[in-house]
Amino acid sequence: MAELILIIVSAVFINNFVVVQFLGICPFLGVSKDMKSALGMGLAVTFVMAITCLITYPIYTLILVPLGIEFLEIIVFIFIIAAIVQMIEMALKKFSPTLYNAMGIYLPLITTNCAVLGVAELVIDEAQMIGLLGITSMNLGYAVLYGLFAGLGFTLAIVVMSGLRERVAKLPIAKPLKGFPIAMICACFIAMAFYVFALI
Amino acid sequence: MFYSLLAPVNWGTVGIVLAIVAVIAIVFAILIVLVSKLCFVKEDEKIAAIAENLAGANCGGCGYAGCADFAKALAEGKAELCGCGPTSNEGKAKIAEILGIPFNDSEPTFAVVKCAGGNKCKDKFDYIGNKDCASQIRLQNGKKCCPEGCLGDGSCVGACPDGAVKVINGVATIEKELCEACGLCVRSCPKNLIEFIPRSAKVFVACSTKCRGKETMANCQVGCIGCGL
Amino acid sequence: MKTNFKKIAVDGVVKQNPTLKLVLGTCPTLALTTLAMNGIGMGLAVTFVLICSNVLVSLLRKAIPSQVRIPAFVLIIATFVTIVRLVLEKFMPDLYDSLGLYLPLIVVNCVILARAESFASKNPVLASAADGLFMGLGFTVALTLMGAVREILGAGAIFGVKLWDFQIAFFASSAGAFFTYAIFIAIFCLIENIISKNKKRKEFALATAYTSSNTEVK
Amino acid sequence: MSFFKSIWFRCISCLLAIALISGGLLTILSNLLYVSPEERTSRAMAKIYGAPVEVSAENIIVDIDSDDASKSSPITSNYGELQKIYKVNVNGESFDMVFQAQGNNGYKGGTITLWVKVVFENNLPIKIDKVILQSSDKQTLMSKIGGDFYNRFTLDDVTEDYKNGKVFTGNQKDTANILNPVSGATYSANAGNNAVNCVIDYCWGTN
Repeated sequence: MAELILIIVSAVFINNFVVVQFLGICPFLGVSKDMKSALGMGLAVTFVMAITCLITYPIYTLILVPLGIEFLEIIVFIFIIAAIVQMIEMALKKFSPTLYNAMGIYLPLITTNCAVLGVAELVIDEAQMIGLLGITSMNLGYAVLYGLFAGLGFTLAIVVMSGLRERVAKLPIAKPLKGFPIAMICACFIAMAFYVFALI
Repeated sequence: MFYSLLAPVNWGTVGIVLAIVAVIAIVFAILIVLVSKLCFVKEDEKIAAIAENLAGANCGGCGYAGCADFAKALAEGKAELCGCGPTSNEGKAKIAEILGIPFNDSEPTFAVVKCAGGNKCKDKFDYIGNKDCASQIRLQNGKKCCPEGCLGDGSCVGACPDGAVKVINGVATIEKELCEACGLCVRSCPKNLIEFIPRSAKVFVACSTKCRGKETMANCQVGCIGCGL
Repeated sequence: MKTNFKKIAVDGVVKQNPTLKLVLGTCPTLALTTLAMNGIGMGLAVTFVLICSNVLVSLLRKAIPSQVRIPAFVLIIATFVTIVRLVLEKFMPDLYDSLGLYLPLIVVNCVILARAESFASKNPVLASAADGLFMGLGFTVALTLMGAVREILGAGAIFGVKLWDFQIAFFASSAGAFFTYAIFIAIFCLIENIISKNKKRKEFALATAYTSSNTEVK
Repeated sequence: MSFFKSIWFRCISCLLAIALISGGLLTILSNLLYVSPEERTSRAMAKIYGAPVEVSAENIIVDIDSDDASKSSPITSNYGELQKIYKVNVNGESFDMVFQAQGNNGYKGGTITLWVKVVFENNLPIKIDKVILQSSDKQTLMSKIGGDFYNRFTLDDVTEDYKNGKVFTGNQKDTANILNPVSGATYSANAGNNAVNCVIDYCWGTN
């Protein structure tokens, strides 16, 4: 039980992928215009991260390591992530077209989203995960859990960001600052706020 | 010669790698096609063709969330082609032919503010509040004596994506060169003073007052008194 | 249809500059622009990979059914980056040392997949190659400028040469990266707005001058 | 016949083809273009001495890649481990010793591997002459460590300090040792310092 809490705290707060480690910023800025699409993107990324960890962890530990072909790791991981994203894209197109249009070009970009690949690489790194979670040995359960909560950390950051941006959009800002620049400045403040977690 | 080049390659791993990659590729390809079969959305290819020819500025002038929505509305016949200003004439011609509706290449238009009062028009009271026409009009129909006059608080300035609208000494003016005729300002003006006129028009009446001459003369120095000359 | 390269060139560097206008590839931009040298290194690496992946993608665009386009494109890009890394490591070690850190990062760079998806999969090979080149150049210029500004303010040096030892640690930090990036986009949009307005005015003046002179002649 | 036109076949064949070509090509290339440890060492030597230097067998004290059992175990200390120790241009008593040292506890538990050249005269270590980066593992912020970080080890004013037992450290509060911080990449700098500390421990340390 203690590990679970540790996973939640470390994945969502201490090593939050977006705001502490600055991975996956493209969709984080691109889709956080309104709360609904931000939540949609967050959940999609969480889903991709969880499934990715579910698939890549066993592939790495059961197939790649025994055969000693670790260099293939990046290619296989990205291929799997891309396949999952492609499936999600079709599912979204069918079940919620509005969310599909809101995400637009940023949906395929989940594939190259550094956070997803980041979590896949982090989870297979035995030494670091043990250090991070204080557990004796790494197994599939922890990997998927960490992926899930890393995704939720991403969702938390993007929803907070979209809330901030919606309020800021109503303020009379200088014309060139509208849109992305003001989003960046909000992200700058969020980064400072989360900075305190990194100090723990 | 060629074989010695490939000597260091140990074919064992190459074989294993090919097997693994092949298995993964096939499994995921089948999964993807399965999902694509399950979630087949009957995408009307007409919509894609129309979207191709639209200007794609996503300005919202047509009243829809974006060009994709406007294309869908066009395909279902819910929207007219002239609703979209920025699309060029040939684009409209192509769309018309896709939809099979007649299309006379209408004269390119631009927006104009039908009021020239501003500081020349007297004020009923001093308005101190949110600098926006929509909120000012709630207060006794605005600060201007002339009931149809431009309030000069520039809610249309913010609406225009190309920055073609400026408030100059109290009245909104639109620069002919920058206007893309997208229609966002038309909807943003609470007094409905902004209209489209053909670009080739040399002159237009910059006043839309409905009062009689004597009253207009009292309210505004440049008001039109309807002389009918 | 004739691909006018001038439009692709202007699009790549100014109108649709990937870093400043489309705001893509922000992860490496934020992480690496602490030094101007990094900007150049990363920019050139991305340009090189972007051109070749655009060419490859547009070559295969008809063969790849649209249901599987994302995995196919990503596979091409990842394979290509790994090949470049292996070749560089073997034959050009010093270039590899300076670029070595960025090459794995390129696989995760959104610019390449975005361009492959939105441009290369719809246009012929030559246009895609040109687009890759100018997008890469736009990316390099933006990254180098940002790197220079952050290096001067954050570390008081430029290209490693120490200017003064007045350092604002904020600009070296990641929050500072966001801030600098915001200011850059704001300035870029401001300049671009002004230029496009003047251009429209000049075009219009030219058009009206032509019609009016033509009426006087009659 | 319609099977070949169906979406199933086209998708699977396309993905399969690309996957096979990329997988096969990569494996073959990674075998072909494999940079052997010897080549890496000769490159490092070229960087230190400007020209590749041959190291004869008896001058190799420790080399983890060599198959000779007595020499293949690295010398570990609490700062990291010395993976390779070579004696170079030996003439009589004075010679250079080149170390490949790996400093531990860098960022995220990663390491940094440096080449360190120490000048010896009549079997006594005189000074650290050159430090270059070999490779780093998981140190994403390496861009923050510039040339002056490595040159700092070779400056004269620190020579006396590390001779009488002081070691390099990154944190400002530890005044007892020689300060060599880098802002923005403290963990990676820490691993770099540890690598050089291994060499100092070996040359001027207790043994």
